[in-house]
Amino acid sequence: MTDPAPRLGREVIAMRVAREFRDGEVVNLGIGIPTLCSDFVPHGVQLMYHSESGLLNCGPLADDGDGDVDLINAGGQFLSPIPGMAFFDSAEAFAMIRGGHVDVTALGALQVSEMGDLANWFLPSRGVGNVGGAMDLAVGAKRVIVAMEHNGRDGTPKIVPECSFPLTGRGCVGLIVTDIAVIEVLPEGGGLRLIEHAPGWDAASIQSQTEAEFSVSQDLTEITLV
Amino acid sequence: MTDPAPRLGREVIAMRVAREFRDGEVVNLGIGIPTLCSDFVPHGVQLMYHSESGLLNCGPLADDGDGDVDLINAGGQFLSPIPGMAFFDSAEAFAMIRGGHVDVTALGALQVSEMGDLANWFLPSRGVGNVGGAMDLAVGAKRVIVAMEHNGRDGTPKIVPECSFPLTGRGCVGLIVTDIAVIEVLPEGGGLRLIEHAPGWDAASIQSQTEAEFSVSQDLTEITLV
Amino acid sequence: MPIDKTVNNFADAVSDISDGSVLMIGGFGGAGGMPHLLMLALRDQGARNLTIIGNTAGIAAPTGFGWPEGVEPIDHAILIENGQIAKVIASFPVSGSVSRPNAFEIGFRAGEIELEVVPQGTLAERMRAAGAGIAAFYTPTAAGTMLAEGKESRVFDGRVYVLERALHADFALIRAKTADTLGNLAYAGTSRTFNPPMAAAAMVTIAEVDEIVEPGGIDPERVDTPSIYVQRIVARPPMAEDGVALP
Amino acid sequence: MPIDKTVNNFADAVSDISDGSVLMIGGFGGAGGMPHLLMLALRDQGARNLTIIGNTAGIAAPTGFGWPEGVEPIDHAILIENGQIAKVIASFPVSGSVSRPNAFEIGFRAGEIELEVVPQGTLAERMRAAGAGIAAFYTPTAAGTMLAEGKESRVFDGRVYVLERALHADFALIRAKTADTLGNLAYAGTSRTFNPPMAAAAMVTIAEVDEIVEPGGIDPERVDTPSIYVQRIVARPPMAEDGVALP
Repeated sequence: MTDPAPRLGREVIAMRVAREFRDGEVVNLGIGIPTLCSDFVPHGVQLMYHSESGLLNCGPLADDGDGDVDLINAGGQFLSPIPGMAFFDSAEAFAMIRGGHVDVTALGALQVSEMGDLANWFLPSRGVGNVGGAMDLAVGAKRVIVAMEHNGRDGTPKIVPECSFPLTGRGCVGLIVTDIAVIEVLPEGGGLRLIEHAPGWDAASIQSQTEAEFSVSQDLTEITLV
Repeated sequence: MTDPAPRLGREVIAMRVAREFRDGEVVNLGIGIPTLCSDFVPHGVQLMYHSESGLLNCGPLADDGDGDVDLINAGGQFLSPIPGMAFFDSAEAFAMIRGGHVDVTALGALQVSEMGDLANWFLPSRGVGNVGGAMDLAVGAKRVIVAMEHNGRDGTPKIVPECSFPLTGRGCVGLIVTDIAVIEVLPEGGGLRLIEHAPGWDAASIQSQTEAEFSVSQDLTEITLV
Repeated sequence: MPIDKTVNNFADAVSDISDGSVLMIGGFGGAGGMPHLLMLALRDQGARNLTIIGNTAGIAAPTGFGWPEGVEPIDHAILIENGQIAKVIASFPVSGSVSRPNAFEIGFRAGEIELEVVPQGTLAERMRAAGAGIAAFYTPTAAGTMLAEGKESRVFDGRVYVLERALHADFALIRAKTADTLGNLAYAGTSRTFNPPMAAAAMVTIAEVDEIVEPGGIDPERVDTPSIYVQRIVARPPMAEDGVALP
Repeated sequence: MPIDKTVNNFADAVSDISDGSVLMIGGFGGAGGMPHLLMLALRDQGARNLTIIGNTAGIAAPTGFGWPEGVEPIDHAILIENGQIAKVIASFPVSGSVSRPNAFEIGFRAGEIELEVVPQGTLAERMRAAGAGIAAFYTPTAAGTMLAEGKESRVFDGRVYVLERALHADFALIRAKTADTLGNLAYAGTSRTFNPPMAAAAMVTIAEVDEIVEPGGIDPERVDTPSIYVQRIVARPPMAEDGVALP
């Protein structure tokens, strides 16, 4: 089925995710689209960034060539310092995550199920994968937002009744932001609910790209970025 | 039965215990006689003191009136600083103990059994007790030395076939230094062996003050302090 | 909004501690690292039926433990004497001397206060587990003793371990030397002790500090308790003004 | 004798690592916090059939992860390419890109190297447990996933947890910024990562440092790894003399 309208870009997905962050929250951004979110935090919202590399609070990415190997994020990118940082070791970095001290994390995904199961670390076709900190974030962050393209490169739906790829965590996802839709995962196995659509898309066209069935919010709106 | 000779003083017990410490060892000294050991460390032996108060390496007790409330030992006494100290929290202080990083501890005791069981924290007559760090040291230190008077104030033997007081740890004691004897606890439930006696005491007179039976070392000597 | 966790006075800092709350109270037992002014404020606030968790249950008054001579100790005893405490969880609850009981021991003997004794290392580790999302752990400490009674024991590699559960609290009242406005904390010397694991284990951590500085005022390598674990900070008034010469 | 844990050169520091040893290798994956010269010395020393434990299995060469541009990365890959590694325990063993496999992935696909994947937080916590005398702990991480298969699961307060065991090593090769001669260590920035828990988890910890100072040269409040966890320290030569411009 052809798309009724263009899909949103990665920056726009990041922009929409960034609207979820509340003033003062501790946020951990995964590799990929989530990393872009920090560029789009709404005015007046001050966040505290947490990184698995052993860091709380940091400045933006360092300018090219200005990198300090002793100041990196979890993706190995060089950061710039700001006043009020704290450094700590990996045991402490993950104590923070597992202990529920991180308010929200945004993660990429290979698949999300209608129960909020997340698969984002292992491609069976490769036979080996990097779990990194994804499983810890999946169980530990108070809120898990998935930021991803709605379909795989070959068009395969990534929102599914049940994940076929090995799981990262069960029932952990709270919100899915894609290039055509924003979908809530209702608590207690309540399934999925479409709350926002990309311009030119409606519930039916989104459902046609989605293997899992979702309900549609009475307040369904076009995706809100500001 | 009357004592055949005077019993040794607390300082002499501490002096004998201090002979057990090897150059470079990490040592944790309990409250009471063990605290005195630091005054009698042999020349040429450099120890690294560990304290449950969150301290590795420290100077001697502070002079009267010179105390800093932020530099105390586990007995609440004020210490003097030295170069090369490290401070840490209670979780880390006990990670060190439980994890086997402390080479030797000297502890007081109410009773020691012939299996090396230690009772030193709870007097049934009081009905409430302070366990403090004793149970952690009992299981965690690589070597546990008991420093105590051989008998209670009323003459009751403290080295017994089985402890009647609630235990601090099972099979943890390696050496018992008292005011009349030095007794090894043999590994694998091998029982007790007398290796040194106070001046004027012999195996028989020591046995008469000891409820548990002990074997006598072929190398039994007078207690060696230098 | 720039993050600023400063609360302006001690009364406000403890105002929402309700009857029946579970509190951790920082420090080792002496004057250092103990939140004296938060405890005074809690006494004045009056919440009752509290559970207090800490290394001691207030041993300084009868023993002088860790207090300078000539200074009247302030510790958990002021809450106990005020009838606010229903239960104590501690490793060193009573005075070292039978003949000089502390306020807790008097209340305990009178049947007014419940007690759970926990080995000091297990107490710290149970707090750390709570802060770190670990539900339970196997420790060798207390295996085969009366403090392991009723608990699961299990052998790993030929050694007996006891299963201990994470220990959470509603509030932690802790003490540090310096805070920045974000809530990063630095301690002084042996005053660290139980304060960091308590900060992590409690839902709401309130830190009494000697001074509050701007972000950047604490070396980021030297932050002992990162701000993620701290919800409120409150500065001690300069001693001269206050008239209370507390350490 | 005054305690001095200094070893004069890297070859001596790793000389007793025998075939079949279990090694932890510090760092997060990039240049920072990684013991480059200890790894080079171990390659030259030649011990084989090693198990290496770390966050990655050497991902810098194909990805440049955490390395300055234009500098040739040195990491676990040099040991793998030298045929010294039989098993890897890591959270992030392979390159982020299927089309740019690292030395480990090539060896793994060839069936030459065994792999145990462990979630990053569980990896750090298993090391901490080993150092702290905790035999095992219940973590929520990986519950219900293939990384929990074959492990005990258990419900606490309505949530599923997985039992994970302590992870010990014969040697830890770690990296710090500064050591004093007693073995106290201080790190720089995000280079701390796995180095402290590894130092505690290994029987013998060898720290590669930028500089060695006298006791007192590190602020006692600022010691990140206390000397109790460190057996040997060895200083990196000044870069200019060595000719190796390593970060």
